[in-house]
Amino acid sequence: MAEIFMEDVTKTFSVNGVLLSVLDGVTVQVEEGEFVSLIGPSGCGKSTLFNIICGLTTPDRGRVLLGGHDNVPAGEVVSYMPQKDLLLPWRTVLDNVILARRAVGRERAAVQSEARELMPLFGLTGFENSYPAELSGGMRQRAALMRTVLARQRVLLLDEPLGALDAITRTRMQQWLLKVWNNFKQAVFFVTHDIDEAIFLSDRVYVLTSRPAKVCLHLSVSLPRPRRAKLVTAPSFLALKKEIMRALQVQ
Amino acid sequence: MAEIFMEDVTKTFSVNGVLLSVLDGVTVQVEEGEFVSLIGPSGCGKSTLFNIICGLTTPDRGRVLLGGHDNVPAGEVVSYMPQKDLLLPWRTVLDNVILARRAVGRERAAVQSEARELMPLFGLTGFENSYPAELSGGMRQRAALMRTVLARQRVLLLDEPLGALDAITRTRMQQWLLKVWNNFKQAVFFVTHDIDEAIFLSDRVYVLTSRPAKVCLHLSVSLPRPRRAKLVTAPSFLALKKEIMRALQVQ
Amino acid sequence: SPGSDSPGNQNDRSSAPDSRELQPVTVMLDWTPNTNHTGLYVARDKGWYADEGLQVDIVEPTEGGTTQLVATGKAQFGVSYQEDVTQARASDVPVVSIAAVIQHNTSGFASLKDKGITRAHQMENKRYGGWGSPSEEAVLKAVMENDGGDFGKVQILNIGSADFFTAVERDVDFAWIYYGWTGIEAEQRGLKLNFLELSELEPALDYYTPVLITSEQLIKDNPEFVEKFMRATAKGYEYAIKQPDEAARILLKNVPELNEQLVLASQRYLSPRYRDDAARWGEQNPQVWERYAGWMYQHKLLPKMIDTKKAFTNEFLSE
Amino acid sequence: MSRLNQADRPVNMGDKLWPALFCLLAFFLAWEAGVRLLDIKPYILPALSQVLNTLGDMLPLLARHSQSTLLEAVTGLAAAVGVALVLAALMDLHPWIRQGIYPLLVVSQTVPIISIAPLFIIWFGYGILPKVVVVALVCFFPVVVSLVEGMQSADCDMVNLLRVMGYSRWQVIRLVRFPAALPSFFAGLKIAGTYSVMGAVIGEWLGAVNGLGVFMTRATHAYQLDRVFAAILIIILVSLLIYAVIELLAHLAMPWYYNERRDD
Amino acid sequence: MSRLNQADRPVNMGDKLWPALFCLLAFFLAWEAGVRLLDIKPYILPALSQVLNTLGDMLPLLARHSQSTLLEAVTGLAAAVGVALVLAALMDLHPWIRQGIYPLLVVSQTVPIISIAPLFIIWFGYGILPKVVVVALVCFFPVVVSLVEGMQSADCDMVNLLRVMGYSRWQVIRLVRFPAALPSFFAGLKIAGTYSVMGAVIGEWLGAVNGLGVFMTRATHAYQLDRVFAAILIIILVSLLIYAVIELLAHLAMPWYYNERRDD
Ligand SMILES: Nc1ncnc2c1ncn2[C@@H]1O[C@H](COP(=O)(O)OP(=O)(O)OP(=O)(O)O)[C@@H](O)[C@H]1O
Ligand SMILES: Nc1ncnc2c1ncn2[C@@H]1O[C@H](COP(=O)(O)OP(=O)(O)OP(=O)(O)O)[C@@H](O)[C@H]1O
Ligand SMILES: [Mg+2]
Ligand SMILES: [Mg+2]
Repeated sequence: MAEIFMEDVTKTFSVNGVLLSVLDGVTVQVEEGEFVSLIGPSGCGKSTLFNIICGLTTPDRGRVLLGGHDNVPAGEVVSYMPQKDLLLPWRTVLDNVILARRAVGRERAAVQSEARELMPLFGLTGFENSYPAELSGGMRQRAALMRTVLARQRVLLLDEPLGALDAITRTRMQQWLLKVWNNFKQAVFFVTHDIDEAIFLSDRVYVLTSRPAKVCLHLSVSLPRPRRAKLVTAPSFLALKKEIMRALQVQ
Repeated sequence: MAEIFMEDVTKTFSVNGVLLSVLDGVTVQVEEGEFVSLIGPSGCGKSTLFNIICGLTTPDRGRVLLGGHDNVPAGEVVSYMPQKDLLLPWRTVLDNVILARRAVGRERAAVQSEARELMPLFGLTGFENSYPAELSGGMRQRAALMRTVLARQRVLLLDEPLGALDAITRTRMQQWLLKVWNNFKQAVFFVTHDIDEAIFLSDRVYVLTSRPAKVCLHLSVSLPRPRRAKLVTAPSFLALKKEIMRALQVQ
Repeated sequence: SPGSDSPGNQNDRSSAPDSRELQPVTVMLDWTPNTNHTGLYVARDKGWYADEGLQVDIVEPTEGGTTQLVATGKAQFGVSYQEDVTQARASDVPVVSIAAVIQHNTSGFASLKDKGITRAHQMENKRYGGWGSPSEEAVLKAVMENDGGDFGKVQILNIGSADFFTAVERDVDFAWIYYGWTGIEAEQRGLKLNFLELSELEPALDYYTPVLITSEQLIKDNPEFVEKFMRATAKGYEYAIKQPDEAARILLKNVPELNEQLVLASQRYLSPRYRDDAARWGEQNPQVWERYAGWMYQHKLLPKMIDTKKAFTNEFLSE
Repeated sequence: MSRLNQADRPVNMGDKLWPALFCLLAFFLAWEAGVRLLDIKPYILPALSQVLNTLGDMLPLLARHSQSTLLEAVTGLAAAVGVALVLAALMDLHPWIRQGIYPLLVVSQTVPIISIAPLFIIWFGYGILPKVVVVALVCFFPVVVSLVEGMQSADCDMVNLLRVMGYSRWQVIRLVRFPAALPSFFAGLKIAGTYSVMGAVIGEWLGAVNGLGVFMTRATHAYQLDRVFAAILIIILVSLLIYAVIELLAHLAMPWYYNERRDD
Repeated sequence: MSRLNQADRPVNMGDKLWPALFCLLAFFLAWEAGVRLLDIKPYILPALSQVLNTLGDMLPLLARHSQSTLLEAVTGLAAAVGVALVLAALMDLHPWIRQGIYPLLVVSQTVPIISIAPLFIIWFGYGILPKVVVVALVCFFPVVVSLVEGMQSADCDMVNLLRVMGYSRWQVIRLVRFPAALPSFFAGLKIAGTYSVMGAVIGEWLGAVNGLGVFMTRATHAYQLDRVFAAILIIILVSLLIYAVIELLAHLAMPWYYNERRDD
């Protein structure tokens, strides 16, 4: 049974009376423990798709099943990391990362000690009591990811988690992300603009067209894991990259 | 004679009494009509280097020659496009792009008609009288670049001009940038974090270490021009990419 | 006739009185224009100031600023009252009273009939609404003790800018009013008041209020000017004494914001009281000045005793 | 890319007037009904209908007084802007000057104007000047604060860029710092404009011949509260008029600030 | 990543006090010298030295009056905050409510308080209440504006995120909207605090038994301008005291806002 199953999802916004067709019959699914990427041009509707999964937006048409069920509160199945890091500036890093876990009513002290243990993995040791404003961009992203992972839901929805980082930091963070994923075994649904990143991380990649978004390519990435950075120059990698570039018409 | 020649440039900032060594003996040069990229981790000192060329920061040590001369006003040799687009929000696109040219005292009407003719090349036709806030991110970058190009100086200093764009738009803009460069034949000194971008655009690439920045690799890119997007999957391209990745230690 | 020597001048004259020859004068009132000021408005309206070569501006005052402003010459004349002039002179503010607008003190303590304050000692255990004058407490003390009352049992409240009627609406039992204005308004409203006139409670308190003042400097430098002003002003008040209704209408014409009924009734009350028992309007009796200043000094309201002869003068009154 | 300075945008009063008009109507109804039902005496709180009646009757007189007050308010506002420009330019010169002057300006706002009223007359006489000074005193503070903050909000890098292009120091002030300060300046000016009429009325209360302040004092002392309230309505209207004019000027001066972002 | 809300940060009065003290000293010197050289009469403008002398002499009396005034100012400020919280919460419920109330609040600021003073007395008597009301009227506007703007500045996406996590509507208000409004709230409170003492003095001027306003009225009527100015100095000091306390509270309530960004 798929963790996330969306069928024929369609959404049109109306802005000041003007209709804006954003999603046009999108069908995607994410299986247990799988890493799936979604790639598409800016403004095509990727964040809207995530909002639909989370129940923040209702689709005009189509079906959304979470863990095989209709109508479950999204928060019980998915853990969402939006495009911005959205750390609460008035809470310390420690209090931020336990936010999702506290929502389900866990005891504070227990959650805190659990978070403390994971600080090294997320490279935040020593910053437990710092406020977000005191962190670098990369550290903020790691804290936001930690908050998402710590929710311990079956699926992580990551909306361009590395988008704000420079290319070099980003490459390092990709490898680290795979390590974290390996550790927690949650399914990941991952939005990105970056072709290399999508292939490097994923088991499968969906490519969307520009607005209104349709799935124009669905690709399995059968590259072996664990993956190292130099994989991006491997011929098998490049074949996939060419295919995606063609689908996105950037040649 | 090199358009830009910097030798052994060293710079240390003092922030609240704490010394921050940023540049440590950097030597680079840009020849006439050449496209040269500078790649380095975030915060290593790339913008500082550009500021030194522009005369906004004075180096602690080292020599800077513009057009072979010491002590010429930077504005007479280089045209600078900073990391942010810095369009004046209160001026229309047309009035923004002629800003640099007007500084040297050209007549307004003449400069405006010159700019109007170039609008199609920069994809801004129909937006001459729009304000920057009405433009998309990509259009703003193109307008900022147009302002820089229109200054008609012998060297363009471009500080991450495509950094704010998503990966797909960015790939398209790279090709377009090469077209513009081909049109105007000015030398370009280009800062980026993106290895693909640096190789794809340049004749030569300087790779900097993290702070304090030193040149750790100097690479000639002898790939044939004109270059197409699919070049990034060519073996000769990948060889260069691996070399830079090794220098940046992201493997 | 004067000014007929040049044809240009004549032209001007035919269209309007030649204002260029008129000397500007500023009179600063003590309060909003009211029937105390009728004479000033009449004199201006009838052109009697212009006849003396004066162009008079009547300005409404700053809170407590009139005396200082007259002393510094920012206004040539002002409306004040004897207590204020005495205080001012004791603080070396060089102003001089040049006319008593009303011969006897028409102010006193007013309260609603049902409070039952018909004698001064009944003010005990009542709440008094004051306005921040330094002498209030002494006056209350004196009049109560004259009547065998205990001043210590009065609660004093500063009612600031609020008027008598709003004040007595809930928090105040009695207040100090001018009968000629507030008392008349109460009559108009059909409100029954007990009114204890100050002059009857304590003879020393039958002082002049209001008075016209000017500065020592002006009297020294230009007595003719003061004389001209006073000649016209006296004419104005004489007219108001003889023709209360006409005078009231002139006031209303100049200050249309006022309440017509109130002004008419007030004027009828006040007109006979301007001159009252005096030989001429404006007359000031040295005894009144001496008596009141002495009283104030006794009650420690003055830092030093003043020379009352310098505080007022009758020399600018006509005849 | 988000709208420039979006966070700074003042709440736009002209956006949707209906809810405000509705609330206003409700308030008026409550007033009228309250006075009638509770049988409140007219010298304590006159009914709205009575106030409007009086307003109609007194319109010519009120119009005359309003003219003086409006003149004082506008002149005072202009003076405030002038003073604010000079002060802001001074404070922009060096952080030390700003740190020296700014706290004193804040402190000056704590002094109740009424307590130094006689000084004003002595210094400035009875003409329009003391009222203009009071209006300027009430109004210059929001303008100067918004100007200083607006000029500080100018992007340093923008300034640097134009310097590299070869523009002179003064050209850069004209091209960058001044326009960058405009949105904030107009926000401050709107606040100042709202207070300017009240300032003029207080100024008139210090001593005057004409004006709504004089009208109100006289009406108060003649126990005619309906006239006082009629004057208050006029004060509100005149204030709104000034506000609207400033809003219009802002739109004319900063089309770039009000234009909507178009999608490409 | 730049400092959160950097543009909103109020100019910090405590940052560098030396330039301000220097300017203050210069002002005091000019005052003293001006009075002496121009031979200004003490009933027009007393010399600073005389004012300080009087201040020393009258200190016990002034202290007593200040107590009442301070009490009124602080109570009024607290009332203003209470009213502002309620109004801001109301306006946060629905944009229509905001659009309905907000313009009326702006309009209410144009009404000169002194002209409706009699109503105050009738409604609230002469106790501490009318002063508290005047202070609250003067102070609630900046607080409510800053609160509304602060709550609006809360990131919608942050709210959504917490909703998805499973937090309830009220928990989200407590966790996000309220803390997000704090910096703006304190900025408004500082402005309000600066005006609160002046408000109390105006309130006392409407009628009172005790307080700096009463002291000043009495001194004015007795031509003791040195006492008036001594009272003004006290008003300034008390205002600064309130400002400092608010600044302190802000630091305690928002450590995250004042902490400096560390480099990683
Ligand atoms: N609530 C909304 N109301 C109206 N239009 C909306 C709304 N949300 C999104 N849109 C519009 O829908 C389109 C798709 O937005 P969305 O944020 O899903 O794109 P995206 O693929 O996530 O883009 P990016 O890669 O830039 O994040 C955009 O044009 C956006 O303006
Ligand atoms: N004027 C200055 N004073 C003090 N420190 C500075 C100054 N300018 C830059 N720095 C510091 O110098 C370092 C290098 O800054 P610079 O902007 O040159 O980096 P960069 O390579 O351009 O980074 P990025 O890729 O993020 O743009 C940073 O740590 C920065 O904080
Ligand atoms: Mg998105
Ligand atoms: Mg940089």
